Amino acid sequence: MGKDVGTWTWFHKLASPPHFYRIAGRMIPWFAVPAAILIVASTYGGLVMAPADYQQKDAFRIIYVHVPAAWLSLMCYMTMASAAAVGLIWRIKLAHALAAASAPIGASFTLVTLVAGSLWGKPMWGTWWTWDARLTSELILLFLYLGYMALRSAFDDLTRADRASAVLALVGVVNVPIIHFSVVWWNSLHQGSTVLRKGGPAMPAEMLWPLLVGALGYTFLYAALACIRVRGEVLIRERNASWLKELEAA
Amino acid sequence: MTTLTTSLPRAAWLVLERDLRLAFRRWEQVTHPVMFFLMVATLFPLALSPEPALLRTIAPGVVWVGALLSALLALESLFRADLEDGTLEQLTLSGQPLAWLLLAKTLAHWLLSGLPLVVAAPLIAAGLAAPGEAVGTLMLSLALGTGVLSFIGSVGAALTLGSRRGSVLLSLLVLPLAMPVLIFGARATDQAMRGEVADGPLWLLAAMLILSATLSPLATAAAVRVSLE
Amino acid sequence: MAETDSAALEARDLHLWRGSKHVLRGLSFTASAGHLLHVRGPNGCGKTSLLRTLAGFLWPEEGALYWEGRPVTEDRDGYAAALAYLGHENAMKADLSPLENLRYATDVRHPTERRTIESVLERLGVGPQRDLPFRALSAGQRRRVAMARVLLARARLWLLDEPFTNLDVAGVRDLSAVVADHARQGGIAILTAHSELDLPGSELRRLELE
Amino acid sequence: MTPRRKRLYTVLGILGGVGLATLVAVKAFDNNLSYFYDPSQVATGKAPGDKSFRIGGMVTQGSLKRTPGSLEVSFTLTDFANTVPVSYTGLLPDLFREGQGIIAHGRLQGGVFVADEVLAKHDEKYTPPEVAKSMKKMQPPAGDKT
Repeated sequence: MGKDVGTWTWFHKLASPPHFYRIAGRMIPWFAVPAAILIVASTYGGLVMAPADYQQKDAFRIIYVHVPAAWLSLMCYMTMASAAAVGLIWRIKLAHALAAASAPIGASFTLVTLVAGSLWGKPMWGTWWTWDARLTSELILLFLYLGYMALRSAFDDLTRADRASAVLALVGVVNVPIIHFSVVWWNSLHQGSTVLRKGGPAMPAEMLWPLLVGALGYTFLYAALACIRVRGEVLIRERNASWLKELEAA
Repeated sequence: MTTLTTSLPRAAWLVLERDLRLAFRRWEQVTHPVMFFLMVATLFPLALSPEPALLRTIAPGVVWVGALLSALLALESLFRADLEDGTLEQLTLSGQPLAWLLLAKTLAHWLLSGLPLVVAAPLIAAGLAAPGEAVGTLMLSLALGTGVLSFIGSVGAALTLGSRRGSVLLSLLVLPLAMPVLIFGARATDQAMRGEVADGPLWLLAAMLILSATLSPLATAAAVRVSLE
Repeated sequence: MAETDSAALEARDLHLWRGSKHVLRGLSFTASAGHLLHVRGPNGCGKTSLLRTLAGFLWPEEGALYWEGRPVTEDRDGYAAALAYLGHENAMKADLSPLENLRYATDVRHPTERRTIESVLERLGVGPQRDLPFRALSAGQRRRVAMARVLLARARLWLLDEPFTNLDVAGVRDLSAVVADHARQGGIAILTAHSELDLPGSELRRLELE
Repeated sequence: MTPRRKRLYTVLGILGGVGLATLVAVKAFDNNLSYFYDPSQVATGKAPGDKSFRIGGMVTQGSLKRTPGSLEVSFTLTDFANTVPVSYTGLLPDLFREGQGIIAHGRLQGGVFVADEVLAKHDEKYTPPEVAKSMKKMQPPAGDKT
């Protein structure tokens, strides 16, 4: 990997812990500020500006939390698994750090999705919880996150925790579609996808834009949280490195 | 460079044969999970009601949850002893592709822990008042399903080898991944008990078996190498 | 058994961390045909870690290992086929006899006749125990059987971690003779031992770890 | 075996295994995998008579009848080809109304589907009230088959 210097220099420079630590630190406000603005805008647009749904009335407004969180719960898993694959194949510590940092964030988004969906389900479906396909697969996704985190915490040695949990994340990626498909076939009550569907979103613009802005805001939020957490992971991994001692002294 | 003269199938067979021979020296590995399976199935009539109509309704679920838990229980022993006496290290140094040897080892594990569950299933079916016609489908679905469980479980067993709390952690990792097997296995059994042809779920179980047999040895090999670090 | 060429095993600037401990700090050495390398140092200095790194279980964070001029990461199975490793554990199943254990361990690499295994067991002084369950053997006898596995592996590179543990005086003498023989036939042996080694007629070199 | 050949065989093995698994899975889809039954399947006797299952369909306009003084309701479910009578005792969910898609869980008793649970299934379309009003004027039943 290191032989092809020309192509890989930038990559290795970015992947070097001290460099990344500095860059990530500088990036946090660039992610956090847009995240705050976008989420506030989406909340205002969703709660105040958008009209109520003709059937669900105001209860539908919970989608402005529920749907972005659901997207992010999947996106976090994909990021985690891709980072794990990179870390496993090229033995890049920073990729493992990103995977480790993404898991709790993704688990939180999954939990938010489930709780928000449950709050919506009681008035609309008439039940807090039902064994519907999407609900069940989201729940299993939460279990996968928890399993990943449990496996990490079972190792004393970080290198082994990194590599073992990376294998698990990849096994999970193969299984996520299978699990999703099997529960869909098993029992489906949840509505289809609103935005990503054949023939364009089934939603008027004034309802749709706060949703999309919210999704973007949540993505920025994830990026900001990931930066903070990866910096933490880098500190743990590099606690004996000389650049950290210099940083402390300065 | 030194070359090996033992062919790959022969090497895989040797791994399989050794585990079978070991099991014949020590029967607990084979008998304990089956006993557990039978006892779990006994709990349900005691906890619910011995009424045949009710038992017939819950039978597919009971058999499959019991099989899942027993398979999980047996997984603990898949690599643990080999890690402790050093033979797992030697397996990775045999010069043969590790994934193949682990495929053979997982197959041996299925023969010793999955197959007995399949054989014991008719007993439980009778105890739960399941109709006789359904027993064939039940056994076939269990044979395919426990195979998938062995393959998925081998990854989990290898991953938890190097960790402190082995067995509970193993369940946490394997159970979410095993849910599709439970869904289709119980569905096949259910359909067969209603006198329907259960081709659909059985084919799906077969597809899962092929997929897990293809991919899981690679993941298991990676996990074993991590555990030896 | 082996063609003679230069520098069969070469370690270049190995760095290894175990947790927060920097175990190997830029270790370099070469070992060629006929060389015996005695790794020495106080407890906890990383002797076992070094041997496990050479066997390919541990990956050095920096530096690389070359076998016959090529990085071992290029063909790990090929490298594994060229080496035999004796760890702290004997890698024998307690419920199987030495003969069965050795057959499984060796046949995976190359078919071996029963007579060959028996003669190696004789040579290491555990011929009479060949059909007993391994668990019935004494600690010293178990170590000898484990050494028989190394001998039967027909590997050029031997990595022996404390091979003399639990051996009596005669055992140490027998084993030393086997290792010296291996070197004379163009093999390489890298071993750790607390005591001084007495290996007649072979080129013994020392590697001190602090 | 050289490492390069080994890699080739590994990749071929994975492709072969995944391909075969896909073929077998496709074979599974040739069979009826459904858990759900729609009113037509129930009307033609494809649904199990002795076991509970789920039925999904649209509540027929004008079919809802409440028994005074109790929580008992009855209505018919349609998929626009066949209808099945349903009876249910209990509170109906907010979204339950005629012309709306629902899912009921229960069993068949003498041609009537006796539900023990009724869930409103809401579609993926979100519409402001005034739009819905005008849509209703233009085309009867607003719901669709999702």
